[in-house]
Amino acid sequence: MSQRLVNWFKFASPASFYPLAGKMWPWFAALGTVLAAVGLWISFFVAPTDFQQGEGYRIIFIHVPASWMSMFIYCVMAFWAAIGITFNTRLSGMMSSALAPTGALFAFLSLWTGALWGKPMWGAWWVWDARLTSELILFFLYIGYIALTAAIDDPRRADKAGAIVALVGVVNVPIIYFSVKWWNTLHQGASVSMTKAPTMAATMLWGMLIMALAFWMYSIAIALYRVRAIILERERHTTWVAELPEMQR
Amino acid sequence: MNWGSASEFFAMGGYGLYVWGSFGVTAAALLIEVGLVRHRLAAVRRGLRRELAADRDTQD
Amino acid sequence: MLRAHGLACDRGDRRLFSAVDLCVSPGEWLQVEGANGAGKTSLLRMLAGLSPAADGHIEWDGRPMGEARDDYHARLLYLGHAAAIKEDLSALENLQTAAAIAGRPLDEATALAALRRIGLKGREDLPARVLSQGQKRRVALARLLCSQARLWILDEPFVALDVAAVTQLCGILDEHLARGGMLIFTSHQAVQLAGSGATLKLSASTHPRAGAEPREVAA
Amino acid sequence: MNAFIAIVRRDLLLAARRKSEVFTALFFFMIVVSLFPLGIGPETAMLRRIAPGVLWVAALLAAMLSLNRLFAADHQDGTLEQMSLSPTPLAVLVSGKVLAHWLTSGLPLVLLAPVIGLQFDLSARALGVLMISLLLGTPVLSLIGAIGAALTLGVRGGGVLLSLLVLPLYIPALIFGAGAVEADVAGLGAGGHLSLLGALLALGVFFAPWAATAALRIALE
Repeated sequence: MSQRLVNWFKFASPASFYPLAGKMWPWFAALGTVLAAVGLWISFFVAPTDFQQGEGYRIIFIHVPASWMSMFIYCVMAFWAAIGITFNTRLSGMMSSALAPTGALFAFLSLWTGALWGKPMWGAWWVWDARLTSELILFFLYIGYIALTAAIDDPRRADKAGAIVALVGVVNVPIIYFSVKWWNTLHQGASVSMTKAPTMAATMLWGMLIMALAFWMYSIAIALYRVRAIILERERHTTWVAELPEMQR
Repeated sequence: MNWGSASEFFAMGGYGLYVWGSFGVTAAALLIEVGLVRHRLAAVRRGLRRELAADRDTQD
Repeated sequence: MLRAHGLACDRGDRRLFSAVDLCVSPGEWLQVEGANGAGKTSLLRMLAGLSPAADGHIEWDGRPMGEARDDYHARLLYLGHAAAIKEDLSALENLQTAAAIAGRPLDEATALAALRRIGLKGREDLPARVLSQGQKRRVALARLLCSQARLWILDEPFVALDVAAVTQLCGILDEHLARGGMLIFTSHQAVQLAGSGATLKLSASTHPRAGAEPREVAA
Repeated sequence: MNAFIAIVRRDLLLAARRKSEVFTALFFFMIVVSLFPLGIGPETAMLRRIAPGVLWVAALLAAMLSLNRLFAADHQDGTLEQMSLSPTPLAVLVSGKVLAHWLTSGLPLVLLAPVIGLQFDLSARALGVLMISLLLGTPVLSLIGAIGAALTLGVRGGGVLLSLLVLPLYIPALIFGAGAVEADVAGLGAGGHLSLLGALLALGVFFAPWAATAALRIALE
């Protein structure tokens, strides 16, 4: 047991994670590209035209996966935050801050594609639907995390403060979602039901799942790539950085 | 196959602006993100190499 | 008894000091010296348990600080650079709330007596904002008179005090030591104190991993 | 417990010595609320409809105003250090500070709201529900705000950052608080909303001091 713990903590040290991340990210990037190609092929050439929404519905092949990823990444950030607070590992804070911009990007894309889908379908760029509203708030939470960690100069302090924000946020996301949903049902008149066609074709589901997997692989790859930059920025003055092969030229 | 011709494909049954606006912005955003991170990593490495080279010079 | 071994302190990328050993037993004092930026305040905050040490460990009465923390804080009085004086409260109110926060409420008579002894007679009810710098310092030092803490950690207690006040403070410190109290303080000036004591000199180091020489400070 | 009471008493005393700060927040609340009829128009039916939301949003902003100073002064003059060295757990002392903050910023709003509500032609019954919703909801604002205030302590641009962090978290309180009054006006009964607000309050009392304490420890290191 203790042996296994020691191994985990070995990988949790930036010095050994830096080369590991360097070896791993190209694989995830390649996998992501292949999945994206398959996903796009399904979304445009396999999935049939929707009899109600015409071709416009094809936006959901990125809209839904982007929303899923934005929520999932926040949970992963909270997971790293909890690890960081419990075990006081340096790497977990770096992982959280490497994930945050990507999560914010997916939240933004979800809002953007949601608006572009909503305009032809409901005739409005924006409706105060529970999902859209909570996605917007999730985007604000990401921005808050990024702004706070950027405003604190000492990286260790920034990590700890960010960890608290991430954990407080993850407790609040479901509360916010249900409160907005409730608020929405109370104001029935103003809202448009966003429920999709009752029977979702299997090809549509597959397309969304594969696109979600592609986004997932992309997120892992970009987070590993970014964490390498973060590790170098923070460990600038250590001997292991000075001894890296790419620093010898 | 859903599409008879390339122009039909780009028109997206009249929803071209919305569909390509979504897929295009997503693709652009992801590419920009990759570019920014590449730039960040390269900048850190460049700065570090300079620092280390300066250290070596002073030691010699 | 407070004992520390191999303490180190980092600030940013720099290691301020390392391998600092110290030991203070009842009736003993320890003066921490060093140039500006050598880490005197950092060491004191570390010993008070306000900030974690980058390396090394601290023991209180033979128990590691992690498990002795509650008992330690119940017996510790720490006065930092900022004296925790509220400008809008009177000297008396300041003294009483500080004691209540520290878990040892003071009745008004004891508090008034302490303020009188420290030389604030007639100024007990003035808001701290109208007091001079030295008088504000005295309000903080009045806490020493009411304290039953075994260990006092004082950061620059002599700053902003006139000669008479310095003598008086030395007397208070001597009394504390004579009662079997312990004292750790920083000061730029040489101070004559009763009881046995030692001086710990912190030397600032610019190299990341080099630090102060390990030194034994014990009676 | 003694230390808890001492903290509450001291903060109330300090607020009493600086009355202007308390009154600034109150007048801010009144002015913001009075601006809405001027911006939207004086039709009574419309005002009655927007009143709960307007009052709640104004209460939220007024609560934000005083959050900046919740821990800043204590941090600056070293009191926070003394608090963290107290044998009483820091979370208990933080709860005391939050209670004092609510007593000086939230409670006055609760008492003032019915008077302001008259500007919007709310019925006596709706005013009662409004007061209860503020009574349950404003402590939640102080509790969540304490986390934000602790996190932004000593941080560059702390004030704006604080709003960015805290306002999204205020949304559930806003929805249930304003919703309670609306539901009552619509004849649906405010019970559900109010019990959800109570649940938020219970959750906040339980978790917020703990989170704020963890954040304060970061600032103290």
